[in-house]
Amino acid sequence: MPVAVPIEHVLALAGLLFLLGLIGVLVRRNVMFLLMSLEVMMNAASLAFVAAGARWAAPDGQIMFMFILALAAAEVAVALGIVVQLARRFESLDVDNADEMYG
Amino acid sequence: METAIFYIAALVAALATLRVVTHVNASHALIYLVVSLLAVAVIFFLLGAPFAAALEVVVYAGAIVVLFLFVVMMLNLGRTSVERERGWLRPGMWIGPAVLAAVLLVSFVFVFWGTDAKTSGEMVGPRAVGIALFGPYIIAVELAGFLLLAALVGAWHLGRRYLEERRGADDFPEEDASPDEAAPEASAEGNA
Amino acid sequence: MDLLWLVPAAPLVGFLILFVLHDYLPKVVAAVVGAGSVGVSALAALLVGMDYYEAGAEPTWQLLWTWMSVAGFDPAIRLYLDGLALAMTGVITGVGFLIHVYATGYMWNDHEEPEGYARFFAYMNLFVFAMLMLVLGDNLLVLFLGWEGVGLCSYLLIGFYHRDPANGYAARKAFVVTRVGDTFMALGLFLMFRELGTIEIQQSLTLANEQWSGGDTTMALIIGLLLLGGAVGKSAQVPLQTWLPDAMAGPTPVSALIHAATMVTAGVYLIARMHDIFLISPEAQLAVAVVGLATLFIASFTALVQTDIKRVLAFSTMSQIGYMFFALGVGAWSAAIFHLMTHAFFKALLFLSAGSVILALHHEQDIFKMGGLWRKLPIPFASMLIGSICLAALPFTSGFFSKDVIMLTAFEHASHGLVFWGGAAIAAFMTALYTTRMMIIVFFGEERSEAHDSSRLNMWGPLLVLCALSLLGGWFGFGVVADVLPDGGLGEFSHFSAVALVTMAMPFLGIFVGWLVFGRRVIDVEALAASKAGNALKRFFFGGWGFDWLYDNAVVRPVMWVARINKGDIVDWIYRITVAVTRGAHHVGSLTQSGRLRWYAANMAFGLALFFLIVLGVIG
Amino acid sequence: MLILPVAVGTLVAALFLVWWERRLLGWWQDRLGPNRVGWFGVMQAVADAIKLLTKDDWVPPFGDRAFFVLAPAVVAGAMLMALAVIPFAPDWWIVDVNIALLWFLAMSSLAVYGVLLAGFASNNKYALLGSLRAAAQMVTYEVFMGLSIMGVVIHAGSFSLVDIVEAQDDLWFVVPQFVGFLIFMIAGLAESHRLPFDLPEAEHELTAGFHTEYSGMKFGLIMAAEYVALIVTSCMIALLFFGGWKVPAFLGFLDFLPPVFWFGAKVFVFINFFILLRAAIPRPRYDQLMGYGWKLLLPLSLVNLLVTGALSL
Repeated sequence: MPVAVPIEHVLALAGLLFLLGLIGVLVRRNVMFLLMSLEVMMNAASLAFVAAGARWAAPDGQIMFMFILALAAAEVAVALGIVVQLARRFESLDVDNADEMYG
Repeated sequence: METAIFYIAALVAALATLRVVTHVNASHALIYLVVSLLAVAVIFFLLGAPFAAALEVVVYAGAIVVLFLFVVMMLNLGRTSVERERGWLRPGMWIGPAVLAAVLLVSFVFVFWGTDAKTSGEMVGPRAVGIALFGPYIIAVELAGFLLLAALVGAWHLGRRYLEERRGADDFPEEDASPDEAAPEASAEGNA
Repeated sequence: MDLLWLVPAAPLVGFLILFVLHDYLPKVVAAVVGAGSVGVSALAALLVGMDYYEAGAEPTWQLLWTWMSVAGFDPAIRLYLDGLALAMTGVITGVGFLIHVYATGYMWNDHEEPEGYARFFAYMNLFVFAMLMLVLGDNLLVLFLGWEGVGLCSYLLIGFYHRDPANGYAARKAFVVTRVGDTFMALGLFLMFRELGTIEIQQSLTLANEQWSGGDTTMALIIGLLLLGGAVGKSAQVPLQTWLPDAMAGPTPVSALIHAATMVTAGVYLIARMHDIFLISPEAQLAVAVVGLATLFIASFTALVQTDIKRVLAFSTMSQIGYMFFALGVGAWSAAIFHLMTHAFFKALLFLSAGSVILALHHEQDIFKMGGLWRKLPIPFASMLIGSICLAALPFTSGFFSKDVIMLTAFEHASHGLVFWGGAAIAAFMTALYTTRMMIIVFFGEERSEAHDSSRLNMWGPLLVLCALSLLGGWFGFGVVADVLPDGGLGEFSHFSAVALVTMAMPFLGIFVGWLVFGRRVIDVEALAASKAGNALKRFFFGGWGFDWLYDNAVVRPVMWVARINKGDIVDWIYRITVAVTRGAHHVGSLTQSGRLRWYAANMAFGLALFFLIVLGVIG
Repeated sequence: MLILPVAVGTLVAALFLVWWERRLLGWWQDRLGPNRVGWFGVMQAVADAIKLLTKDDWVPPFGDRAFFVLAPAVVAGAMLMALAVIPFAPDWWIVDVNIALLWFLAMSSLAVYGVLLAGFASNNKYALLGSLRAAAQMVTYEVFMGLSIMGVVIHAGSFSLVDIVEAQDDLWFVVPQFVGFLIFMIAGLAESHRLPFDLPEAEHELTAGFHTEYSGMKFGLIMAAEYVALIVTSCMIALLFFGGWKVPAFLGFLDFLPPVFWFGAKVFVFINFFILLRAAIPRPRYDQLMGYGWKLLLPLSLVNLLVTGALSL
């Protein structure tokens, strides 16, 4: 069932997804979308890892994917807590409201 | 046939992701994100990583994005937020990041294009992953456990009510925590 | 023999339990754990000792585990048992157990530190553990670990009543002064390791004999003197003796265990353990004898004028350890260890009886506020009397056996026999004199205070056992230590000679003079002390021959002065400049910190793009 | 190519389960239940189906139309997809993948979306609350569900359901994995949000929870999905813990009956058991449900997993 596809196609897809996520991070002001874009980027990174693992038929790519998964879970747990606090404190989800910690 | 499925899934993933980034309605964007994740799961499966594919669905789509949706529903981002989102997204804003991303993508693809390498087309099942995970990567597993514990504690702390109450008290939240102010409150509660 | 590990392990477990749970343990449990762990240890030591002699008194090792292994340097945590270690272990666990039992009663209603019952026993157990590691360790590293461990416990227990800053000061003083000695010792150990390439004690001694014996003994002399420095610090000998009297700030069982019976004799143990070094270098050995004799002398005079009962005993301890050093110095190795043992018995007895007296008088320690107590406190009086006659070395008490051997060996010393013997004899006279003075002032004469003897079985029981040991220890004790160390020819002084007679007469003379002066008041001591010369002499003696004054002026004040004028800390300026520069740079850098997340992300992406383009050669 | 028979068969079975459940409940609660249409009221199910099909299919104008339509399809689709990996008898399965168990978990976690979207799209506070509850409840119990079956995976050494059934030749896994079985059953109940864990639709608190605004065939799909979930859960219990299609040892003399009969019999027993639970146990409070999960089931399933792992080393 697994297929042999050119690795550069998979990597190009990973790069495309990653950069779409990056555009999202740079453009969106809503913190929810920011986090979604981050998820997209992490997902793209794990795709690259899995592709690399599949290139050598090694489990390491999947293992890195699982660590990214754990990272994403941890990140989301904390980040969503912050989002809720942000929404309560500023009554808005604009991430630029939270720029008090400059300099 | 399977190769075709790969390219279809790739197309779906790319388009769905594009909609995630550009959509103004948070819940719709999330469903697109789920679609994107499912497409990536299909790609994982086709690359010979069934365990990763399953985890992608179970954990990513089934738990992490559900949390997103949960928060979106809790904050009730309805029509007003869609309007506000439209106001925040001026078309001109897309130009700079898009150019930047294009430069990155081009240089990125330029680096590895034409390597002629193919994925192995072999299945690496859960057993192999498990053995590697609890063999050479055991330290990383422990560290991931610590990370999750830290996230648990952090999320618990952030979710507590008092952070919100401090906001309401006055504009200088750090003074609120001083014990001499906390004491009368406690006694008032005791009287009540 | 397999039980050897249990000897140090039991107090360690006791310590851990008490230390971790000290707030949650009821007093009874703390007492049972605290004294019981040492009891288990003593029992194990007894069994180990019996095995040891059944197996033919051969030194044995027990490997617990390898401490670390770095580039061929792999010190092990390994226990080594020979006669010397066994004698020390017996003293530590046996006397230690009795003192622990006593302490369960002594500390019960402690009004100064009512919350500290479990903490007290935790420290005591830790001390016993560290001391056992010190004597059982087979390499210098473990020995040093135990050495510093007992120092730490000593510090903690001297400052046990930490609410009074004076006690904290005493603890600090003890810590710092012994640290001076420890530095010498550490240097000595380093030097040994460098010269001999091993840290295992037995191996290093063998190597030392091979390398230096008969040849150039300079290195042995240097190492010997450095080790002596360490021993002097720990055992409160001249010139590092000033901490011991102040150490009496701790609870009385602490004084009995640490500052009389065990820790302060660690120096004696160290020199005995390293005796090969001193045999190679006679100069170093002579230095040991001189230090011992000087301490013996100074301390016994000082003890004569003290007014605090515990300080009298402290100076007496100092002088008795001086005896041991002196014995080591004149080559009476076994006698030194023998005296260590008997001294542990009777000095622990003295301290514990003094503790009972103090407790009965509600923590009154001034002997001139006591008096006529023999009727009211019969048990402390009897036990203190027994301790005193042992201390004064009346014939057939334990002190007599050990001290006699030392003095007769000294007389036969090759070069300075007469001087050594004479000095020691005078000190023996002084010992009897100050002991008599103390006994008479404390227990006879008119009553000056109210006393309530409230001691229970767990307090007078140990006293009773120690009485028996003090009286009878001399009869069997020598057999325990006789073959430990190579001196040969001990016990051959049985021939009756004038020297032996004079030696034996000295304590009687001292007691008689003491009785005349303090009992019958043939000489008016007060008047003598009030006279100008007498007063000066008294103050000189009272202050411990001016050592404290000397150190105060020579070390403490200059250091304080330097510290005061260097309040701003000149060296710190370098770091302050660094800080200022960093801070300025930070201010510049912080201008880029807008606090806007997307701004940072954009910068990152921009940098990444720039980097890619440069790597690919598109720009730059 | 069993896809069509299985899908249709399951939906029909779900339809008749509605009638069966009502009959059973009636019997247990000392009342009659549906008994008018057809023999013993069998045709009541058909009548209900006709009613649902012909009813006005109303979409609330204030809600999110796309999601409102999508939600029932997701709920039912996910459950039907889960059926794909279930082996009914030797060689009677739609597909046997080596991660069948994970597929089941994946599908049950996707089913959350249906409930969430249904509640969210209705734009109604009862529906919203119901779907919030559903999301938390299902995400929570998914954890224990996954953990509880890992013991079985350790015993069988495979994620394939066929392998797992084959591994139960000597001993049903319910014996060594009794704790796992209990946890899986409770978690399965919560996952299919049936009584007593039907807090997302608790009718006396939230009207009808996440499907308050639904009617017609969309409601029918949601209902059907619930019964399909019940069937799937019972199938999984039979497969994972009770030897699938294998003949019970104490009924060895009956082994001339086909394997699919035994599978069906076991599934039927569990379905009846779940219906009995509905009749027997009251609904807990929401915080009780969550606390019960995190404070009791999570440690229990972790201990079970640890012990199983340690014993099988």
